[in-house]
Amino acid sequence: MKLHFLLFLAVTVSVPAVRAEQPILFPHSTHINKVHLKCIDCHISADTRDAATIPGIRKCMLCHAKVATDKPEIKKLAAIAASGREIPWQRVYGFEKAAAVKFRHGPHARHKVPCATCHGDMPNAITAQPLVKHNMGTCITCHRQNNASDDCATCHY
Amino acid sequence: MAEHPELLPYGIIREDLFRPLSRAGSKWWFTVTVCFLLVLAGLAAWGVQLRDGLGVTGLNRPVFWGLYIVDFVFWIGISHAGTLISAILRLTDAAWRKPVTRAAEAITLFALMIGGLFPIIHLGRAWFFYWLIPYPNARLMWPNFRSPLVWDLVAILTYVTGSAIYLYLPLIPDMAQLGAHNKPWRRKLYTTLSLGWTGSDREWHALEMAMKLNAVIILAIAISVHTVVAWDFSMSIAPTWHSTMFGPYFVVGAIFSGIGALIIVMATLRRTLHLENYLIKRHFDNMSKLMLTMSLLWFYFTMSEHITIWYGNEPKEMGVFGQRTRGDYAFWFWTMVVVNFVIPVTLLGIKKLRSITTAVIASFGVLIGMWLERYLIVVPTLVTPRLASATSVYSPSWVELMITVATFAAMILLYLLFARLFPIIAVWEYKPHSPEEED
Amino acid sequence: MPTGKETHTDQAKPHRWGMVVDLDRCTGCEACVVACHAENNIAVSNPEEAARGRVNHWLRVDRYYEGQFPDVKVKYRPVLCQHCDEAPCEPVCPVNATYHNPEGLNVQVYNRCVGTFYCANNCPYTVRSFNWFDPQWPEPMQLQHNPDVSLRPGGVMEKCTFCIQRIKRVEESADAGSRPVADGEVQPACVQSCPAEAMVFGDLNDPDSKVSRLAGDGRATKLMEELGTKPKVVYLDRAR
Amino acid sequence: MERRNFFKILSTASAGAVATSCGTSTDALIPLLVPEQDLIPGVEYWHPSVCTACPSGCGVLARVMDGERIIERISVERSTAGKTEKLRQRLAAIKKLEGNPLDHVSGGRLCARGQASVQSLYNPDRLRGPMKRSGVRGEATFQPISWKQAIAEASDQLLKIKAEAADRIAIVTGPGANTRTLALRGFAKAIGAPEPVVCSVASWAAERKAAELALNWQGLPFYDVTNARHILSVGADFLGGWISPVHYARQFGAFRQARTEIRGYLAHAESRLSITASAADQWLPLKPGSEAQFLAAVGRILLDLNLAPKASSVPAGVLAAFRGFDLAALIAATGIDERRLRQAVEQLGRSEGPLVLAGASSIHTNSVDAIIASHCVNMMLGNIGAPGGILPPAKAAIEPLTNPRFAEALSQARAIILDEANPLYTAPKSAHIKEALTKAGFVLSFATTLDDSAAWADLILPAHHSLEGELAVAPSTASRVSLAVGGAFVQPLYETQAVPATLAALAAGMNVTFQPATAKEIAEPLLPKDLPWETVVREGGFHADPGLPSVPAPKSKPAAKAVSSPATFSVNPAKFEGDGPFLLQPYLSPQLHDGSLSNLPWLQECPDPASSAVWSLPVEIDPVTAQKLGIASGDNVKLESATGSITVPAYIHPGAVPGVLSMALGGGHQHFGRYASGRGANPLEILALAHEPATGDLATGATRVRLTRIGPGKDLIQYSAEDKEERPHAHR
Amino acid sequence: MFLIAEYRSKDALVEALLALKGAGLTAEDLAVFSEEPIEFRKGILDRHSNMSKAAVAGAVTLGTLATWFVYYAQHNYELITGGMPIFSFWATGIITYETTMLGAVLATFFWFLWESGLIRRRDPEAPIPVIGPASMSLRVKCDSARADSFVETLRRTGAIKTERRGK
Repeated sequence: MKLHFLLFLAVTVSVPAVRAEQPILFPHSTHINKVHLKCIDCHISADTRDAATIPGIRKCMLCHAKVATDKPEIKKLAAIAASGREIPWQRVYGFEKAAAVKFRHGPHARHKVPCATCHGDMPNAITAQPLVKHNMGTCITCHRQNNASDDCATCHY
Repeated sequence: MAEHPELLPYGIIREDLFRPLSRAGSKWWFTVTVCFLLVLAGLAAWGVQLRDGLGVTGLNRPVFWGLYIVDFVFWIGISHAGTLISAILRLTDAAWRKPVTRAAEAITLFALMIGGLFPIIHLGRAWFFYWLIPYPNARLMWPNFRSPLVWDLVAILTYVTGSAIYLYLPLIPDMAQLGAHNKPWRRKLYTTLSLGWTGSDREWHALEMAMKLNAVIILAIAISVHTVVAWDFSMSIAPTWHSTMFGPYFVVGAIFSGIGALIIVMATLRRTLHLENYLIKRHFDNMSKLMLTMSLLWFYFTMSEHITIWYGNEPKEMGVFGQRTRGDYAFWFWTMVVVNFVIPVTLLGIKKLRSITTAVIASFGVLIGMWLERYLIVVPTLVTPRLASATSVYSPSWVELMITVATFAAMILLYLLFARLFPIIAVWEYKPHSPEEED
Repeated sequence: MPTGKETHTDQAKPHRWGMVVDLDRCTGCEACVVACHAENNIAVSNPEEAARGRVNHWLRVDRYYEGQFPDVKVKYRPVLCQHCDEAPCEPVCPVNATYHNPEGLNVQVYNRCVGTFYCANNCPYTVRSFNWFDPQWPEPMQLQHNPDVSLRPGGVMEKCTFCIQRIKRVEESADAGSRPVADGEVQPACVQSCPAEAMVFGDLNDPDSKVSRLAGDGRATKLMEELGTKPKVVYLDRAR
Repeated sequence: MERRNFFKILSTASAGAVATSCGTSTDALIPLLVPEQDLIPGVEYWHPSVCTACPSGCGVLARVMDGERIIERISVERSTAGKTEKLRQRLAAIKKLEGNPLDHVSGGRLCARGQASVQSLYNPDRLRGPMKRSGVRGEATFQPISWKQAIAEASDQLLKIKAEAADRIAIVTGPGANTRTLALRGFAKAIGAPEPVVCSVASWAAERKAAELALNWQGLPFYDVTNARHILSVGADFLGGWISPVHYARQFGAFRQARTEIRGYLAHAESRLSITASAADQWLPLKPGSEAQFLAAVGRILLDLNLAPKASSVPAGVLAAFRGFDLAALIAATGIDERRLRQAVEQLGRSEGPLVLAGASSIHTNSVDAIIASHCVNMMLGNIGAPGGILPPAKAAIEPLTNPRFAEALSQARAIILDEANPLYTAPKSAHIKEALTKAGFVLSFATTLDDSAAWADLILPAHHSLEGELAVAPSTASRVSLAVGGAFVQPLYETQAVPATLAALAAGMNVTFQPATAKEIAEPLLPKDLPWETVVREGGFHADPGLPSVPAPKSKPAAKAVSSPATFSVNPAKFEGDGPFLLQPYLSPQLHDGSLSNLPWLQECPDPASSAVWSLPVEIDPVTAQKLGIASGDNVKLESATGSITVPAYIHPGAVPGVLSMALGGGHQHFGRYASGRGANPLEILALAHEPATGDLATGATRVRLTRIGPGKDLIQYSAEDKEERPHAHR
Repeated sequence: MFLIAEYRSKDALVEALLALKGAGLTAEDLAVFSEEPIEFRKGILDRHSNMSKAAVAGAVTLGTLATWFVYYAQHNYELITGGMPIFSFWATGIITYETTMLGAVLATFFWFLWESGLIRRRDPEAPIPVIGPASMSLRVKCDSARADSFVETLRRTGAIKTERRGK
């Protein structure tokens, strides 16, 4: 089994990460370490629902209508908010359509999988980046280690 | 003199057999061009299929297998011409085999290369065919080794490897001799491929040893390969496919069609390469007898297969049986019986009628008949599924036909190229025998 | 021979999903057919493809006429994947795209499928259907797509899943509430739609479930049971 | 039905955050700010609504989740201002309809047509906004126009015509009883136009009329199939296309297998092997139009055998009429073997819970006679108002429109308003609809998709899909006061408008006071005090308990004024028009209904239960006739009546009644989107203009036709061609 | 020191070989070159071969490896299909068989390359005689001290041409 894990690491490590260009340099670190927000304060349904959700611009503006309005990134934010649009965040993790895979945050949160397992050290990161490389091997290995089902139909249907 | 080509002066033999390598007529170029264009057209058709999806074929529910699988089984069958026949002849040390073996072995390799493509062509997502191969991957998944298709993959890979080696080994001494060719690229090709053959007795000894061993092994592989192909069908529970007899039935059919192909190839080589002194009537006579035997065997199996279905009178099987013998496929079924049995037995069984021409005619018939046999195994069963409501009809689309035609063209093309690059008859095997050693 | 996999997890799956179709109730109205399409994002073909036998239904209603006028009888039988315990389609798949899961479902993993068609050929019920082309959904038809069900690309096999997405939803909500899945809580789309309530779905492992009780009915038969496929769809014959 | 499903009904009121796009690709399209703020990807909401695929009024639950569509709009960004840009828009989308378990009609179940109505909401051929004719009328060339302009133009035109001849404004609609019907009726009244006419082959006028005449009941009688033990159904394909298929199929399931020890027995007499006949334990193939004779014979035999325990409740004159019938002649008229018929009647009479259920799936010139006869037989059996019998209809929450004389109305109309009606398709050529549409001064349509008749409109003001707007529907059959309501819970896809709102706008433009009633206004007077409107909305409607005062008590003794004497109760022979040897019997397709659902690919691809045909519907020919004429399945044949001919594929139906050519409706649309236009043929087209005299309804089964083989064709596409279970290849 | 002698007749060659062996040379010191294989009776120029053993060893190795691999792979991701067991020798038999055969083929081939000396020049200094059609060359490896006597032997047995090479 260990041999296998190494094999898949060898395969995956060689894949370069695609860095997404985010429209605003959102510092997760500031919000978490300084403002002491929790992940689910913004990603509100990450612990219960399928999708974690990304907060809408109005949520940002709840604070940033007043807070730190002079910073350049916040100005960008305000400009977008004024245009009545949403922030065109780039997706960081996602499955290809052809992968036919269903990932649900809820069960993972319920079974106390830390966010960092899949999302990496976001609390110290600036903007959302794929800090952890995901592929089927990642899921399977974790599932096996945690005695979760590795039945294909757990995710593929 | 012509009765014993091996008694010809060695120098003449060499010259005769090496001559085709250096001379190409306009006919050769014409045929190569036509075949090449046909192969291109086939590739284009495949391109269309890859782009649009398998919907461009005539397949439907429930006829999920069609021409591609028919072609697959047919070509794998043809591949038995070679190695199997050559191995049998080599092991029995039939002296007349010498001009036949390499021609036969080449058929095997090319037919396998072509036949092996079909399972990929017929895939819904052909670009993922490598998922059948067990290799460590990020998905931590392995193929299902219980599937006959994985057996097929292993069997065909083994057979291709074995056949290639089996064809290659006796080519080494010939290529060593051709190393002195006047064209530089050819010289390089031949010397590289001959691996520095010196002609020492140690090499000869090892070669003969390897050939003998390989002949035994390849025989075992060849039989297993077509058995496994047969099991693709008989492992399923579709009516009339689920037959314990399919293994030997397919092997017999394969050898049968293989001989047909070989006779045609031999006759063509004889005519076009002017090898009348080497491929003599005795060869055709012997091959005809072999084919006659296989025809009788084939008939025995076919009858045995069908009479058990008829007698058993199991409704679902009778549906297929009825389709074949008096339904939509009756014409083709009876055509098959005629060309596979009536014609060969008449033409080759009656000594007076047996000649090179009749052998070729019978062979063409057998090729058609054996192709039909595969069609009649694959399609009528699928159009007559167990639940009547799922019944359907099947007629191949232009894409399937084009690809089928292209594979025949590819076979001819490969063969023409091979015959231009390598002596089609093993020259060194015409070693001067002293009369007392002659059997 | 073992028939179930011993999972190396501590989540023992207690369910074994099965269905009962009461042919005495079934009217052949085909509500289930459309319900299945609506639930499972099944591609719609077109007349040309339909004429070539390329219509995809995960669930079809077989119809057979018996007898001569005026004593004609019609037999309707909804045929869906029977989720055989020993499914002939499964061992033949070279890439394990179809296999048996711990809950007794015959699963088709679309993204693993390479399209050998072997499973479909080996299915005695002919319930597998193939995506001959990439399915087309003219705008805005995609709005109807059920996000719980994958959209299958061209070149892969598909079939009835017993609406596994619904099973998953219920199991998950049961898990979240730390309660067992109640009988009748999971309803595949066909079962839910059937006006005559001819279809019943449930856990065959639970002897008190409605489906288990009905499966023990005297009218119970299984389709082509003689093939040894051990189907999990039970038909209750029409009472005569 | 498990009430558990009810808990799925949630409101979206809970607070949530705006969730941005969860698309699968990382393209740079900017998601719009969506009003559906509470949409969380993967979370489902269930909203009650009503299915309007047919007038049964099934309460449904719509599963709403987030969806995404691409829209084009003019950019407002400074850099790209003025250019059209493609945007991905997130919006609440209906994923599926299920029956509403609280609804008494659907009971949580739904038929194929209901399931498919989502597809009419997301049909790619829906009209995007108001359209104005740009070419010659009937050419179907239109150009977009703004709502403001459209309303102005329409009200101008209507105002002009109203001033000249208000009584020549024809409003044509469907048979439903809903807020839309009510609005049309109110609008007609407000502008002084005559009451809207109904153009439909599924308005069940004969059933209504017969109930009124025989039992003095207003509305469609409610058959308590569940509690019956032995049903003899006559002429009513109640599991297929009759009044409320979901409701009756639910009852049928229970009738068959819900009771321990008791299994309901169904005998079905119809001139077609419909799906009801298929489900029946016994099928009595009637000659078309002989339902009245058959029922008369049933009554007579019951009386003869003393199996009519409540014969005394039948008016004496009627009883005498029954006794006076020439039984032999009646039986001969039905075409059924006498022994078999007598046996069937005896079985019915000896049953502990007999019920006769009659209707007119195929309307004949004597359909009302037949149904009246059935009511009389039920009276004899003591079934009126009894459990397992025939229950009186509740007071309709919304009165349906019943005037079926659309042909007359149209022929003299100066202005025509089309709503939920497609007279060019539903009426035969002989009704001269095309001429009327050509002649009219102004044609206005509220069609959601360009259909055959809307193609002749001057102006199309597309209506919302019924799932997009607020709606209340009175179910077509109910024994309690019922109303199914649906709120607006998804954003309309296009620039469409609900019909009541359009009518209000038109009225305003015409300076007429008219305010359409809302669902709440309709429902509130009917509601018991303890049932607030909010609860009704959340539950998708209400069903008054039988004890409530708003429900009329079942009449113990019907005032059967119409059937009190033999002079008014008669069993007339059905009349047929034309001179061909075959009777054409168009019927409501189990999938496509009356053709109004032909543009839904799910239904087009759902195999026809009779022929397994998809994408086209064949004419069903019996094997003997087919052999005589050399017709094989799939051949093209010509059906020729006195008024026209159509070419259709033939299907050799092993259960077809000899001499009867049945054909399902649904094909033959000239204009109806990409999935229906130009496919198949419409049998209604060649019908003779015969009417059921008591109702004025079009008699759909009264046309004689000639049948000729044209040659092999490719139009019959069957999902499964094999009709027999056993293979033809026997042991030989 | 190498001696090279050309012969035209097989009998003469055989005689030479016998004479040289009689003079104490072993088969290892002798090599015959020809354009076609020459068959010698037993005892004249025997060449020992382990090819069959190699083939068997290759067969057993690959067959066993493949079977083990299948066993491992099937247990690595246990998927039940069609009620079949996770691993069964029945269903794996084909793969075992084919890979066994593949092992034999490959072992034979590589053993051939090895044993024939094609990929392994046994004696890099040894000269390779040029041979023509119908001629045979005999190469003798010997001490230069005894070379003269061997040349004599070769000539006596009918060598057309003799040559000395190397030291």
